[in-house]
Amino acid sequence: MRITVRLFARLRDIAGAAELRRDVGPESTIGTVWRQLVHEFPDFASYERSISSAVNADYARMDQAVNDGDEVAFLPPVSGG
Amino acid sequence: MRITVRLFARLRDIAGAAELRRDVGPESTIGTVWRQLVHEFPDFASYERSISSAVNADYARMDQAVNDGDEVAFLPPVSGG
Amino acid sequence: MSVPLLAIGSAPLALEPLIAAVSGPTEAAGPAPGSYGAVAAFLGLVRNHNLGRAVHYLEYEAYEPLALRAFEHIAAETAERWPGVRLALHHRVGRIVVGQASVAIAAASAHRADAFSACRYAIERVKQIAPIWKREFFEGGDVWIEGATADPGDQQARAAAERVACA
Amino acid sequence: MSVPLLAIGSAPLALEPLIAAVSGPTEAAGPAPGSYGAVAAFLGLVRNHNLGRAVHYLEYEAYEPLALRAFEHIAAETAERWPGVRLALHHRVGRIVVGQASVAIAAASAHRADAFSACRYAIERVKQIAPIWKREFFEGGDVWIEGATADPGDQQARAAAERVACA
Repeated sequence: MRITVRLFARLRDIAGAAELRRDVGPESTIGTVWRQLVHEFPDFASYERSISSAVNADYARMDQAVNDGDEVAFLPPVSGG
Repeated sequence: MRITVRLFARLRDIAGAAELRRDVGPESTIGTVWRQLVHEFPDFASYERSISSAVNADYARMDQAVNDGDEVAFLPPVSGG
Repeated sequence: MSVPLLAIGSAPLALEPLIAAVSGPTEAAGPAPGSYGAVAAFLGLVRNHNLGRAVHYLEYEAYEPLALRAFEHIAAETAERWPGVRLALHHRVGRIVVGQASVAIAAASAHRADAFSACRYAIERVKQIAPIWKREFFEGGDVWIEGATADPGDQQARAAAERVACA
Repeated sequence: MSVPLLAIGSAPLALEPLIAAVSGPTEAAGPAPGSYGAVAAFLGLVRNHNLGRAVHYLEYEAYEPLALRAFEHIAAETAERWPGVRLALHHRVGRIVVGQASVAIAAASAHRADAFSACRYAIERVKQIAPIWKREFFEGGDVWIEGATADPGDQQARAAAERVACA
């Protein structure tokens, strides 16, 4: 199945893109998608313990399943305010 | 000597005037002036423990001496804000 | 358009001019423009109810020269306790109807903790020591509201204000 | 002129519209006009220095739909913790120069304690969970600022925000 990945701030800089389309296997979770991206962009690895995520613009945990067509976002530590 | 007394809020209502001229004896303190006013306006007595005072638009304690021409103000409990 | 940091008068209050006054460019002796990262502000509004009474309006009166001294006193206390904070404090007098502001305060600081604390401290101290009185005109009558005995030297009151300011 | 209570966008921020939004007449379901006695407000400004660096400007980016959800989440938490408080929260994105505001918050309440606490709580929570990032452009370079791991379910973070809010 095919998903959209949204990347922000330094993750976007590392990947060189704000949005990616990626194919993922059945029964994938957000964590699966993340590990696939770490493989593709080794510099993502330093965010292993500080990343958070969202699916379809709602907060989600890394063990949440993803579905075809989902928008999966990875959020480096935030600095609003 | 002659002083000006400034009264505010309910003290002003009780006395029926915002400003009074009064003669006081030599070596009078603010407390002397106050007791003279309590004699004149018995309803002032209920403010005995809650009154504060000022001389010439600066905070002052009741034992402070007053001088000829001073403006002595009596402040009932405040309620600004 | 520039407003004084400390003022008392009968004109309606707005917060923007106070915010500009505390966070904008300062006099030569002050910090450089842009050194403040936070402004905390407060507006006290006339409520339509108090102690179960339906309030029509309030009338504030002040001993104005002493009230300005009280504000200076409060600004000095604030500067002593939170160095680097700039405070603006305006109080309105006269008739103030429901929904309108009686007091406006703004505190600018490098960081938000000090801005919040200084702003809160200032309103507590206004209520403790400023020679200002409100008369409440409610459904069926009117009454002078009497709060705190004004004593700027009362260290217990000052400590209570600092506690409430979460300092 | 009426503004939404919660918003994110690139226009300059001002506090007056937020104050009007929280303290003015409410929808049918809300409290009657005039039931608020206090508004506490906050402006976050871009500082000219950070960590010893001379800052030129900041660029904020946000995951906007999730940021709005985060603001709704913060408003709901605030309403749960301080019933009767009405909160407005606007965040700016894009380039923001020194002295301008990146975030504006207003909280109206019957009494000042709740207004101050809710306002302070809201800015703490924005910094903890809103999907917003700032890139600092300083003398000699630029850097993404990375703060807190965004987790709205982290009860320790929430408790820390309540503590700081002096609740």
